[in-house]
Amino acid sequence: MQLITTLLAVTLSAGTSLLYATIGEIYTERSGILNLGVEGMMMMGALSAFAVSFYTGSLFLSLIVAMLVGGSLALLHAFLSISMRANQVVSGLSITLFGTGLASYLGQRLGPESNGFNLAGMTASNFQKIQIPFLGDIPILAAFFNQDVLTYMLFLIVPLSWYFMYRTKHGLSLRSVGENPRTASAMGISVAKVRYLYTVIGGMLVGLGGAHLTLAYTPGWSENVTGGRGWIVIALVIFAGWNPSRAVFGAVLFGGINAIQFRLQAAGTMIPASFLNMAPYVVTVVVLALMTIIGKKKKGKYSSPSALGNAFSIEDK
Amino acid sequence: MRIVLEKREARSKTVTVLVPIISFVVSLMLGSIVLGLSGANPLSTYGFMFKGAFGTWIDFTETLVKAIPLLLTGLGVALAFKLRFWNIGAEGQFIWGAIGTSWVMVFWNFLPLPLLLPIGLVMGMVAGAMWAGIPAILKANWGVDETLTTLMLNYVAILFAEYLYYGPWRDPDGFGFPGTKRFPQEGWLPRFAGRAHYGLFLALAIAILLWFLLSKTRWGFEIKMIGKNQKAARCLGVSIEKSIVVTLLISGALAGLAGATEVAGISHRLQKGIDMGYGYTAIIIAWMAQLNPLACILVSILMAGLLVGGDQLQMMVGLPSSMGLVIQGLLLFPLLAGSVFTEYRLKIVRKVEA
Amino acid sequence: AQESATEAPVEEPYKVAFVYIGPPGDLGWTYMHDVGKKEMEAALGSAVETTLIESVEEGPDSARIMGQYARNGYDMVFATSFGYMDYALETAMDNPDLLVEHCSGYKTADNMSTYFGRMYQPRYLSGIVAGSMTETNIIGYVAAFPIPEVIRGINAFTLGAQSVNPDVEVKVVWTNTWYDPVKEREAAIALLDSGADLLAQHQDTTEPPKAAKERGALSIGYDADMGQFVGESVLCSPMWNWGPYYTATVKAGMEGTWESHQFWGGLSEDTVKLSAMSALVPADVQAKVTEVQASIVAGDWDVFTGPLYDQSGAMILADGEVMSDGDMLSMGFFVEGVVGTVN
Amino acid sequence: MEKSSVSTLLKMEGVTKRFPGVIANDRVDLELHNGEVLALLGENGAGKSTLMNILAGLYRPDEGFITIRGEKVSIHSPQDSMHLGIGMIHQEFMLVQTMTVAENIVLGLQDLPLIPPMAEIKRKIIELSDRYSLKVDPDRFIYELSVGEQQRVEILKLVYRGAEVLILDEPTAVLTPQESRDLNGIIKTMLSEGKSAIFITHKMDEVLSFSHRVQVLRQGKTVAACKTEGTTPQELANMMVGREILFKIKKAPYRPGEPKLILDGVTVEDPTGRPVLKDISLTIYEGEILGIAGVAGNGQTELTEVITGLQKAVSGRITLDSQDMTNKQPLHLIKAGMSHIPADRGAMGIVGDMSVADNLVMKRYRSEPIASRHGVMHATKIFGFAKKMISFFKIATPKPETLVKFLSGGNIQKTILAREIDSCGGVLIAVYPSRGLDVGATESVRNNIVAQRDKKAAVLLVSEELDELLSVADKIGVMFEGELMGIVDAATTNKEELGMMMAGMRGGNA
Ligand SMILES: Nc1ncnc2c1ncn2[C@@H]1O[C@H](COP(=O)(O)OP(=O)(O)OP(=O)(O)O)[C@@H](O)[C@H]1O
Ligand SMILES: Nc1ncnc2c1ncn2[C@@H]1O[C@H](COP(=O)(O)OP(=O)(O)OP(=O)(O)O)[C@@H](O)[C@H]1O
Ligand SMILES: [Mg+2]
Ligand SMILES: [Mg+2]
Repeated sequence: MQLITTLLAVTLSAGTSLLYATIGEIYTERSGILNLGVEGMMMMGALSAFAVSFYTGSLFLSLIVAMLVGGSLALLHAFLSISMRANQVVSGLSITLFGTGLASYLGQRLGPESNGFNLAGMTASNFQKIQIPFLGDIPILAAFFNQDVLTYMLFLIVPLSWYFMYRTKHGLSLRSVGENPRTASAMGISVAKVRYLYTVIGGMLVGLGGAHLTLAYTPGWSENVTGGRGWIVIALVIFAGWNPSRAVFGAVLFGGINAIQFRLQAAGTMIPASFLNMAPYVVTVVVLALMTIIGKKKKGKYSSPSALGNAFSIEDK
Repeated sequence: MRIVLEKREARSKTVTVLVPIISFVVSLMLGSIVLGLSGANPLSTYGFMFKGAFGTWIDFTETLVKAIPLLLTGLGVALAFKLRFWNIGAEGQFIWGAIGTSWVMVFWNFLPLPLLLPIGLVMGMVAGAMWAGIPAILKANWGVDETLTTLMLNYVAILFAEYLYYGPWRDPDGFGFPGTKRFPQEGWLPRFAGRAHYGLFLALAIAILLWFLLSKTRWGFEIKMIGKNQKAARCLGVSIEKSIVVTLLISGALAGLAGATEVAGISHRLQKGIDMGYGYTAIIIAWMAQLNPLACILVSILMAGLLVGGDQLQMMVGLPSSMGLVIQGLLLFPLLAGSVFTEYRLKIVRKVEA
Repeated sequence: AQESATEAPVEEPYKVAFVYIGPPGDLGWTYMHDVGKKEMEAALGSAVETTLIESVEEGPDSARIMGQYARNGYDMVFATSFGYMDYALETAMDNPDLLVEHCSGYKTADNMSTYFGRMYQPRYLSGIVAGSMTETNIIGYVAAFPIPEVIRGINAFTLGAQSVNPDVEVKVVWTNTWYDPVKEREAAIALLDSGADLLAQHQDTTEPPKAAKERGALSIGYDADMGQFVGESVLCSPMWNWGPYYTATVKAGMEGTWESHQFWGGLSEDTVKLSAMSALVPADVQAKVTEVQASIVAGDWDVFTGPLYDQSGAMILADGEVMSDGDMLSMGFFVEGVVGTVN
Repeated sequence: MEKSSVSTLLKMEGVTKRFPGVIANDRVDLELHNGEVLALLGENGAGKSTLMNILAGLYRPDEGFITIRGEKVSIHSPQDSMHLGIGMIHQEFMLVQTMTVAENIVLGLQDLPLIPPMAEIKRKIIELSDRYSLKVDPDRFIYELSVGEQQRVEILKLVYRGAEVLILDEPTAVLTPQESRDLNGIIKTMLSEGKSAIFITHKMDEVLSFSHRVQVLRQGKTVAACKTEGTTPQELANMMVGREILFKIKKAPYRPGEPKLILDGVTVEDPTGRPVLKDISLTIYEGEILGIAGVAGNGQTELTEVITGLQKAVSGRITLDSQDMTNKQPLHLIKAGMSHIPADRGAMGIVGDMSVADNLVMKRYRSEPIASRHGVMHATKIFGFAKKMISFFKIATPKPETLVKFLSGGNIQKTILAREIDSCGGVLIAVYPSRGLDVGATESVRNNIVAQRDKKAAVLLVSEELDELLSVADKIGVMFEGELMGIVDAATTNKEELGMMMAGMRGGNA
């Protein structure tokens, strides 16, 4: 029981930044835009949030800035792929190059003079874990109610995102644009507007995901803090079948396996560590494969938005 | 009044040539701003970058050294993308290629030495193909999303290679250092200038062959059909499952060959640091080349030049390595934005009209 | 620097390049090399001109970069990671005028030397601290890759801890990365969850000490004095101290006295050291550490002296037997008391 | 229905629209009066859909302007068009497959509250569907619906939005005769409520039965505009095509040869294991056209797909030229001489992003002379072949290199037909081959099919138009709920008998 509770607690806090970014990318991809710039946007979100917290001490402001920064990079991607009809894959990869590079560069320039202008190694105010009275004491549940504010916010963001996508007018437009832009356009929805909007919103959430890393999970700026997690996010979006509620399952599975494998190592298992370190990736592939094979009959529900990655113009047919 | 994009009647030749040039100039200007802000002299920086990549013959051979794996993985990725199979896994296939070749080189001591190289390279291709075969079969038979599987299998490949060279394949005479034994000299891919090895000509030949196959043969025609409308292709008698698997085996084999030439030509052993993200750069290369194998040649040489020249930012200008990434991104943005003008033109529409 | 140039038209400065595996901002391995480089610059002044390149993969690229330095007229290159070894040798062969200094390898040439530090010595000292201060007798060790250097460190650390606390158990978790803040933290938390109340590490970020601190646990740093960044919960850190070696080596190069060598400096050469200890460490423990340190420096005793048993209980060294440098350099087993596998 | 005072509701003047390589509309004028139905006629590719898409705000004209009730309006987007009370049913369905009927109906509505009150919306949909007798379940997903049901959703979308001007672009092209009749009834109801409509169709009876005026386009230009009264189908057809249309099939006498294609007790199941084709046995002889009648969704698609190797039979046997062909790969059947004109032409018949020329060789690229023995394809041979086919089958395309997706629906069908007829080696499976074709093209399709039969091919013709079956087929089988109700002689049967069988009564020699 205790073990499950700690595992869950660890997994939830490890999964928070992944989930923010995954939900963000789901918004973006639902509109038909594939943004492979997650890694770069996350990194910039992480850096800017920390820098602002370091200089102002305001966590709120840090989050706002992380969202603005993530959103701006996403806006660049939106401009290239929507207005300029550029290849979305390359545009996203370029955002990643640019974002990771710029974040690491600024990390070495924005710091205080006393530290050689380096931000690494500095401390700033950050989010602490807050235990919710009573709920935080019940086994299992304790895992959910012993987290930081950003994780608590997810308890709202996930269901709201699901509700937004499947139950509201804007969700309807969003899904239709990613699924069949021609129809959406004929029904009077501005495809470009919707795509711009959700690409930017997606970028903002990705920025928050980055912020969680430097303000809560591994407080402080360090080079390469995201360490390729942006790519895991891309995989989790697919795993989630573009559904925010299933994203939780993906993030928990991925993070959970990782937590378990480290614990197995600590317990002195004989399995080589390389294999244990592979486990999260292998399990994700196997689970996705099984879900696909078994779930074959449920047509279309968890498949990618049909128009994902394609530029749209009504006269293109 | 507003500005809209209007499709051109036909791709204009002059525009196709002019657009990349203008985009490139814009890229350089953007880069200048950033370089200037970080205290470097943009002009001399660009000079250093160019000289570093193309300035002397020996520098150029280093660019070629880098272009070989980029070209081979780029071709592999482009081939898979033609089929609309989103193979993000060239990195993992590359690593398996290196593993396969190393296996032959280190452990197949029963082979006559002259056979070491050819069989080693073939085994690298087989290993890469095998690694691409997993997602291909999952996709062909059950429709399992290949973006996820190929991406995740990259991590598995990297960790597996580490397991080998930190574990059972570790050189017993290497003082415990990670890495296999050095390959016998007979297994090395010969070099023709500096470190540039004959893998280059292999890669070039494959690019030309692939171009021919894709644009002139039944096989290429079928790949195009499947890529553009899978259902119709099936109706017309094309076996989708078989094509996906066969094509992906080839795609994986090309990435595998990249890994094979890298260990046989450059590192001469399996060790850390041979996987440098070529599999991801390959995606950029494939798209910049619009999936055309011949264009891949040029693009991968330019890309290699950019990477090699990028190091000059650190070596000659004293900027941190991260600036190299920033400049790469900045170079790509205008090129991306410009590509639209080869097919579209700007048109100014006045509101009054219906 | 400019003054001297105008006053005395001396010959060209001696040009030295550093090739780093990571960014100097990592606060770890590369950071300490960079500190050493700066010390050397301060010591030698305008007589040297230095440059650096960061984040160079331990692959084919490193040979190109070292080769380019040679062509650009550099006199000496420091290649600061073991994976550069073959490429460094290749560069040395191709460029006889270049002096190549490779960190942590074993291959040398007429113009190529290796240098490294006996980090196991301060690790043993930190083990004494850890063994004295753990209450659960479980110590977590976050480790990067199973190479002799890391294994040697774990063993030395464990021996140190056992020397004051025979019941101590050291649990090892491999992360398969030298540098990944998030992963290192997750490994650290797993260790804390499995009962460890003190963490040590062979990783290049400050995440394990930070994670330990958040859980109210203690830690031992590495690379740099991590207490500086994290606080008192970091009891001490085995540290690199490259300054003296870099200064001496470059000087030898300038004066033409450089000769090919294999340098493995320990506490006595000041290549490695133990940071100042945190106020949490009781005086008697500090005294014990000082005492052992003195005997190592004096050359009376070294860490891997028998009797020594491996994990399975098999005897490695008989009582009083001292391990050779060669065996230490290729160490591939865990000593008794370590929980974990060596691959 | 005649109005005494004619007031102009909508006017298009000098509208020109160019696409790369074609002028789809060339200075077209069009006028719609209050409360009238204007039939817009023209050959495939004449520019009808383009002109209407301009009204609907999908395309912007290059020249010309639009006035509504005498006021100049600018239609920049579908939104503008809707505000002006224009609603359009597009030629291809404008439905999001993965959303429900109700969601599709309210999609994009401006005054929809943030959280659409789905219960209320569904009630309103059910109310409307009762009023116009358009039966659909608002909770179903579009991909679960038959084509006819999807068309009903399109109409519900229109009425839900309360459009005043209805544009109907071939709404009945994909419907069964029964569905078409229902639909036409619905449209009449709507018109009786004072709406006006522009109606595009290739079916002359529909033109005559409820349009007031007709306007004919040819190659983007208006060639005629007149009152419907007083014209004949013959005249209209001639105006469209610019030549005499016979409405008559030239057909040699029925002289069947050897049995060619034999199905023996073939059963097919859907993925859930429900049988969708039950124990079908039939024989097609050389030189015979077997027509298959039946309401869509009764197993016709499965029947043709099991024959062409696209679906697996769970039991039974299929033989072609007395060789076992059960569950063989499509390629095997193609090599044995089978041609297939599929029902869903966009999805299965063509590769839209490849050129007309490429699409034309998609059956011939495997062998000489298009490809050499070693698999190398000859570009010049492809072009030569394509040019021949384009002129022979009168495919209207700017160039052979034009992407097929840019052709009009009718010309896409001609491209498929050309390829399949040309490569036919004894068996032709044609599913709704004249759907959406203009009268001229329909005539040529039918003649081509008959010509294959006259050349001793065995032809399976699935159609919903009894007239087509009666005039083209030699024998007619009727499908109902996956079973064959019987096979009757086309020469002796009549629509009543067929109608009874389509409703599930056995007949003929079943
Ligand atoms: N085939 C489909 N395509 C698109 N949307 C669908 C499809 N099937 C269901 N939906 C929508 O998806 C929403 C979510 O469905 P459902 O409630 O089954 O998923 P969930 O509960 O979020 O996820 P899970 O079932 O994995 O827990 C539903 O509200 C429905 O509108
Ligand atoms: N988006 C487009 N891009 C390029 N060409 C187009 C496009 N849409 C239509 N065309 C061309 O414009 C012409 C008119 O096409 P349109 O679809 O309006 O014909 P139509 O009269 O509706 O024919 P049908 O009866 O077959 O539906 C055709 O030549 C077609 O190829
Ligand atoms: Mg559910
Ligand atoms: Mg039309």
